Amino acid sequence: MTVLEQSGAYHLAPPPAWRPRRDPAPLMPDGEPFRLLGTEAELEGALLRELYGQLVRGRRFNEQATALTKQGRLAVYPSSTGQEAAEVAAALALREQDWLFPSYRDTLAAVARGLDPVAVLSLLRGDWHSGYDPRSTRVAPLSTPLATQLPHAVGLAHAARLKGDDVVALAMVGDGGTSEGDFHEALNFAAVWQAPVVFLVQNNGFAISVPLAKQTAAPSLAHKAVGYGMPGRLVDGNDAAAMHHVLTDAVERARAGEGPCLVEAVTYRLEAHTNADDATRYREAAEVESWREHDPVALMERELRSRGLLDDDGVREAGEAAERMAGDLRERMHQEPELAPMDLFDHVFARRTPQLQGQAEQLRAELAAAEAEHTGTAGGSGSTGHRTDDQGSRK
Amino acid sequence: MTVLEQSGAYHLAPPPAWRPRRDPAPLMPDGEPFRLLGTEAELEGALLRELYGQLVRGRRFNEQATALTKQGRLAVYPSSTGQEAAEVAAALALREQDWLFPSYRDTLAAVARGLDPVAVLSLLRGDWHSGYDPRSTRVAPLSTPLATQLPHAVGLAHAARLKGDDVVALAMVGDGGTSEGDFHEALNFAAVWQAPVVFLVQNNGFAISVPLAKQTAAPSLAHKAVGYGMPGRLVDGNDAAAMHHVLTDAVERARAGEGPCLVEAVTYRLEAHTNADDATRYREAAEVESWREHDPVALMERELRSRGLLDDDGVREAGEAAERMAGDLRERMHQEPELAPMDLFDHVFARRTPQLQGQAEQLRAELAAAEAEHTGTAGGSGSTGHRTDDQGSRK
Amino acid sequence: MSTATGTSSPPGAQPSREPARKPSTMAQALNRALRDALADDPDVHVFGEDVGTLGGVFRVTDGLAAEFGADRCTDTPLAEAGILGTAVGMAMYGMRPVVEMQFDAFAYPGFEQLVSHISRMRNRTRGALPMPLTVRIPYGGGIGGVEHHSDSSEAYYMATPGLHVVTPATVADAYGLLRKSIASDDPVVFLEPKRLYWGKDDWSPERPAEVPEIGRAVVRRPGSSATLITYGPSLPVCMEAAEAAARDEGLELEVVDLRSLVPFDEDTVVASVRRTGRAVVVHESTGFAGPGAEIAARVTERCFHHLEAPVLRVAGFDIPYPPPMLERHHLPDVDRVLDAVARLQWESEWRSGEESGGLGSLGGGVR
Amino acid sequence: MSTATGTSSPPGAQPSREPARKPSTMAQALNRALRDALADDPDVHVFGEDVGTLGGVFRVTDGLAAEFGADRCTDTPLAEAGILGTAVGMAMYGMRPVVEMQFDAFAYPGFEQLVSHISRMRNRTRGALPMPLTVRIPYGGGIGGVEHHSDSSEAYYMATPGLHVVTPATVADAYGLLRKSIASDDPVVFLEPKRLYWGKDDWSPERPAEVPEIGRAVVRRPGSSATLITYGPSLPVCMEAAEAAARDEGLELEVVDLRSLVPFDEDTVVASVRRTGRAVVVHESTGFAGPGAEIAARVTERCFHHLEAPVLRVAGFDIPYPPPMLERHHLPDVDRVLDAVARLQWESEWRSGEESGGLGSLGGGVR
Ligand SMILES: Cc1ncc(C[n+]2csc(CCOP(=O)(O)OP(=O)(O)O)c2C)c(N)n1
Ligand SMILES: Cc1ncc(C[n+]2csc(CCOP(=O)(O)OP(=O)(O)O)c2C)c(N)n1
Ligand SMILES: [Mg+2]
Ligand SMILES: [Mg+2]
Repeated sequence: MTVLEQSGAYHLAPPPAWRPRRDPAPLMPDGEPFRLLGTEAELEGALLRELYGQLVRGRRFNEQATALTKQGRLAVYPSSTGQEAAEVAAALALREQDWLFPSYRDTLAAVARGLDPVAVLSLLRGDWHSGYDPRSTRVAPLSTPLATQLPHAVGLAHAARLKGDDVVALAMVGDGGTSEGDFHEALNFAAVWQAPVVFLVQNNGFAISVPLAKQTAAPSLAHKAVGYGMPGRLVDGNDAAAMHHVLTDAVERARAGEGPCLVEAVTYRLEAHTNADDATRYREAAEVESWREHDPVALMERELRSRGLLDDDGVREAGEAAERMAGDLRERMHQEPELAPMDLFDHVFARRTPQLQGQAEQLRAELAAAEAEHTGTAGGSGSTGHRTDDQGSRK
Repeated sequence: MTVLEQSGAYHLAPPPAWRPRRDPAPLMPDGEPFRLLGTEAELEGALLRELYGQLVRGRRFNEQATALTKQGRLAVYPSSTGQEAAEVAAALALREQDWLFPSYRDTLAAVARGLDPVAVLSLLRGDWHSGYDPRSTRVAPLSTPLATQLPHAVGLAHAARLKGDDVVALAMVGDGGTSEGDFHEALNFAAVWQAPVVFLVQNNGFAISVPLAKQTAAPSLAHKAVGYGMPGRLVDGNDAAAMHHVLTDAVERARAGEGPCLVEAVTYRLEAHTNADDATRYREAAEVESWREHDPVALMERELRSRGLLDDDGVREAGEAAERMAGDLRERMHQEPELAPMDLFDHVFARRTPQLQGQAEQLRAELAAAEAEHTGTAGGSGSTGHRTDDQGSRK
Repeated sequence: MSTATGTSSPPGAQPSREPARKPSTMAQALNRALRDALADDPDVHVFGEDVGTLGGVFRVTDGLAAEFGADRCTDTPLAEAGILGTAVGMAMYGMRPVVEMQFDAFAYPGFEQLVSHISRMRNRTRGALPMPLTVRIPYGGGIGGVEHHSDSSEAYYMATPGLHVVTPATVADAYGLLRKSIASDDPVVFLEPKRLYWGKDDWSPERPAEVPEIGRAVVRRPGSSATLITYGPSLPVCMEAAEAAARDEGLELEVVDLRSLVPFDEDTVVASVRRTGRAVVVHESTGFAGPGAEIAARVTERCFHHLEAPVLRVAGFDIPYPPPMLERHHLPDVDRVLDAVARLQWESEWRSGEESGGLGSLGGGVR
Repeated sequence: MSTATGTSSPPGAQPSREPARKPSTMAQALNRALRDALADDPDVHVFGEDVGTLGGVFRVTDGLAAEFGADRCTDTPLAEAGILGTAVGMAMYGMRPVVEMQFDAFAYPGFEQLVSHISRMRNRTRGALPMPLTVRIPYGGGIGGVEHHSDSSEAYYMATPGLHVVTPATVADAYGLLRKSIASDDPVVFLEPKRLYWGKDDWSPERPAEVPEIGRAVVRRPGSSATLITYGPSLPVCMEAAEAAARDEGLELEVVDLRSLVPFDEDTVVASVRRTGRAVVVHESTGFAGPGAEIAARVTERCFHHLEAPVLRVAGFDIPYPPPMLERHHLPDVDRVLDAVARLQWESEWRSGEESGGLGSLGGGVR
């Protein structure tokens, strides 16, 4: 029996003998987002404290990264301020052998997973497209083309399953990304293959300027799951405990061979789309303010305090730890990255083609000539001809 | 207030004030395909008789077209034998001003709508890509790339609505086609825009050789509707009365401004995918046989007879009418189509570019030279040089 | 003065002696073109991601939704194939959709709709369903964009019969060509050079300059020594190179701005190259199988007997577009253009039967 | 005898003097290549639409699911972006996916995955995530296919840095090149000429011929008068034209089969053209911005001083692929190739300073 052999998919049979099909009821999301904070639920104190520490760090990380854009140290930063609970929970729900597939907004999830923040910021700093090794970190490159990373997660999880490896993939996408064809195809492949994948949609209310009401008419994004034959779960995305619970559940369910799952985290993007965006053009300050009252960091602090698990000292300590992380990041980001222009030719193919070899030699000669001019020595060998002073300096 | 202003789409509001969203319950398909034939339902005799006549014609049309492939008169024919009820109902559910968007398998729907069969068969005969005027017939060209016609239907219906015109678009697609990204994007646009479109999925059990169980794990294809916020309807696709009822309902609902709808017709492709396919490679004869007992033409005949609306004479008359249609088609298809090679250059753009003009002149010269050689006259002016006898005859 | 016949001033050129005009950016001129098209023709509809309330990420649609309403300038769901596919349907119903792809690489999800339908619908229906739609695509690099934000994708569209491919290089052309594109009954892929969006030029929105029909190149700078053939983002580079060559080498380079890649204005280009006998094609897109390949091949075929040297190409390297900090190494600049000009075999006339090829020594360096 | 160094017999060539081999079709050789790759490497996985139970609409995957199971040869849902996207993920996990796009035009829905990920993942990750995957695409016309079933889409893939583009023209190469493509650590777009699928050749599945690494062209027929540069479906046309030219005109045409468009074997092509001094590029794809543009431009640049006439192109017209009953008017055939050869200015040596271009009179007819 192959791993592809399905249970659950409905087989067509001739009417009038219409066979019972997969029951849609268990696939349906609840009517309200699932919550734990502020409820009577029993919660593990250690987990709550760990989540709190991560949330504080995460918030500080977002602030620091945004500050780095103002200092010209990052080309751009799409902040996840307000979404830290979902980011952190995504990282923590995975085991070491599992894979994370973040979108361009999910720097924080990668950092919370333990990756070097400087490496994770490569894309946004602009020194290279991706700065860490996906194989050793089990974090795919931050994906810029929306929803395109979702089928990658399905393929990887499927491949691991075929090899008999215990690996779950968690793939992140925004509310806007759910409108892309790739979202649809990925979820369908995952369900047909029963691949161990968890799809996490962060519904933060906007795709740049476009509000959810212009993106979908669905009862919720989680309801899309039904059409693929997988369960849909609706969660308060600002409740880190609820996020952690639902995601861990979905991941372990996938690990157990019960197939994929779609989780919608209802949250809100407190900052603009990126530092380059002006959010006042498309939304009211009052709306933003109303969400600040539901801030994921504040919610967790309140919960911990009310449960007697946190006091002012604890808050200060968490803040200081975050500050150290931020200071370290700031310092390292203020060092100029080492740039290797010849890298441009070295990874296009396993081996440079003759054409790329020629182009690499051309650039090397140009760089040598510019260097020679710069240092005042006579034009280096391999000069490629005419070069005026100010033009030379532009290379 | 613009036509784009939505009712029903859910607006994001900050938790804890989770606003009531669109209720998913009315969007859910029934557990069993809707049926009318063989039930106690009151049915209009005239409608049943009209449907019967069309079914008999449709079956005969499919047989004739398949025969034409064997005689080399059609390049290929994807038969809708077994699916005549859905094809015919799709055509009859529309009013004159409405548009039909057929797929490559839906020749019959276009013919049932009243188009000249010879014109509809152009694509499959191979004399041109499409043989009728979509504007005057309000039938879009038969679409070959799967699901790509669905967003066209949405755009057209939306445009008509913006212009204040009373137009509904009905778009047809197969079960396989629902896996394409374009299916997803089209349904989502339609729901967000509340465009007057009806999507009809003919679930005929297979996408070429791939059975439904490898295509989806959903409870039914109709369940996909929920994730877009439109109603999903499941119908016995071989019950022409049920198909006509559900489609007419969906079309009139769309016309009334209540938005799009997804209808899944559960049916079966009795023939191979096309005349070039060998269906014995991927399905059992027994399965095909079991569906023959649920043949849409036979079902309707049985119903009419049991209601006393049809006797042997009626059956014979319907058969003879179909035979006349088939004979006429056969005769006309045995005439060589008029080919106009210069058409190749005339419709690429509104005006030929200079480059196309040059290429058209080249072909004209070649054709003249070939003609001259053929008729034995000396090489025509504009001969383009070397031309051996047998090569010349190949043009 | 900017006129219809192609003397509109390129960025950095001399100010005209006409009554003073307000400096305007290319983005503003494009915005004006959309506004005027919406005002003139009720069938024009603008839609795409963030084009409504926000006015587009480059603000090219700024104010249009406010002025014409959300039905004429519409924010769509985030799905490029859906945008192009619904545009097909709207065009089928007689509308004149103008859609925006947010960035070059984000047009790829709609590639099938573009290639399999938009480019072929007229042909498929023997003219019954023309596709009078315009697909605006910001393209090219030089703006420090992260991956997928700086592609030069024009080769894909050029290789697709049935599409017109238009790209402005000046503020005046931006207005004029976009108006002509929207008015065209054929589908136009309208490529907007991102790094020229904010380039200013004297230009009057009150008396916007007309341009000739789509498909006409223009000589931006006359010259007799060699021809630089270029378009869009590389025009300023070529103009600067021509200035430098005149100043430093006494060479008079003629600069041809193609303005439209399809239709390709063979007459203007061929006339120039036949006159100068030497040519360099300059563009940002990768060289291999890029736009310059067609241009060089075609020009060579038509001008073979007039050429003193092979037509050379200065293009982006054959690599994925680099990250922001390395893009300056990739983009063709004045130096590379002048290097290529220097390789146009000025020293020696060609001799029939010569044994070793003059370029053989450059090996793979030929791009 | 078919050997690794490129003398494998093209369709219609003399039978070898080796011990008799069973005639085999290209489809059979491709099937054998897949089978041997699956047998040799457990990381090879074949998937796509109808490739399993049915064995593919062209039967290229016939029997593989039965032999290797549905996990190694898998029918997928009907979604090309999904197929390519999941292949990316499988390659990320160290597998070697071989996917089939059912027809040329049906690869377009996956264009974004191909261009934005498959071609760039290695580069993006500085080599950490190579993409050892093969995308098999049946391409080209001549089989009476209805619209969307006969595209020649190679120009799109050539213009995408990071992809290899390979296409066999003989039975032996079909096997050898597919094996090399699957074994390659880089993504290969493997273009299978549909109309050669059923072409038979002497070829032994027991001792299948090896080919050199991807990126090596081969001279299929030596000649000294002029070079025909071609690949895939146009090779038989060129071989036939060369026979006719020898028979009727006493011209000895050299025929170069490129076998891979990327990497492009400049050395082999340039050596041939420098020897013959004249060249025609022949392919089915549309001419404008087609593969021949790059080939002509590059060859001209490298061989300028050896050329007696401009490099000409014989290609499909710049139109959407015609319907079955008209395709014969579109496809380059022996006559068109010989017409182009006749235009290679045999009568006159090139004269420096000549006033009017030899091709000027052809006007727009230049393709
Ligand atoms: C295929 C594609 N189209 C367009 C874009 C441009 N773009 C970048 S982010 C964005 C909005 C994404 O919204 P959402 O998915 O909700 O994620 P969020 O930014 O809210 O995290 C858009 C349109 C893109 N990156 N990829
Ligand atoms: C985009 C695209 N991919 C692949 C194909 C090739 N193809 C033609 S029909 C078909 C199966 C379609 O199945 P389904 O949608 O169920 O329709 P049916 O043939 O059963 O009517 C396939 C794969 C195509 N036409 N378009
Ligand atoms: Mg969002
Ligand atoms: Mg089907």
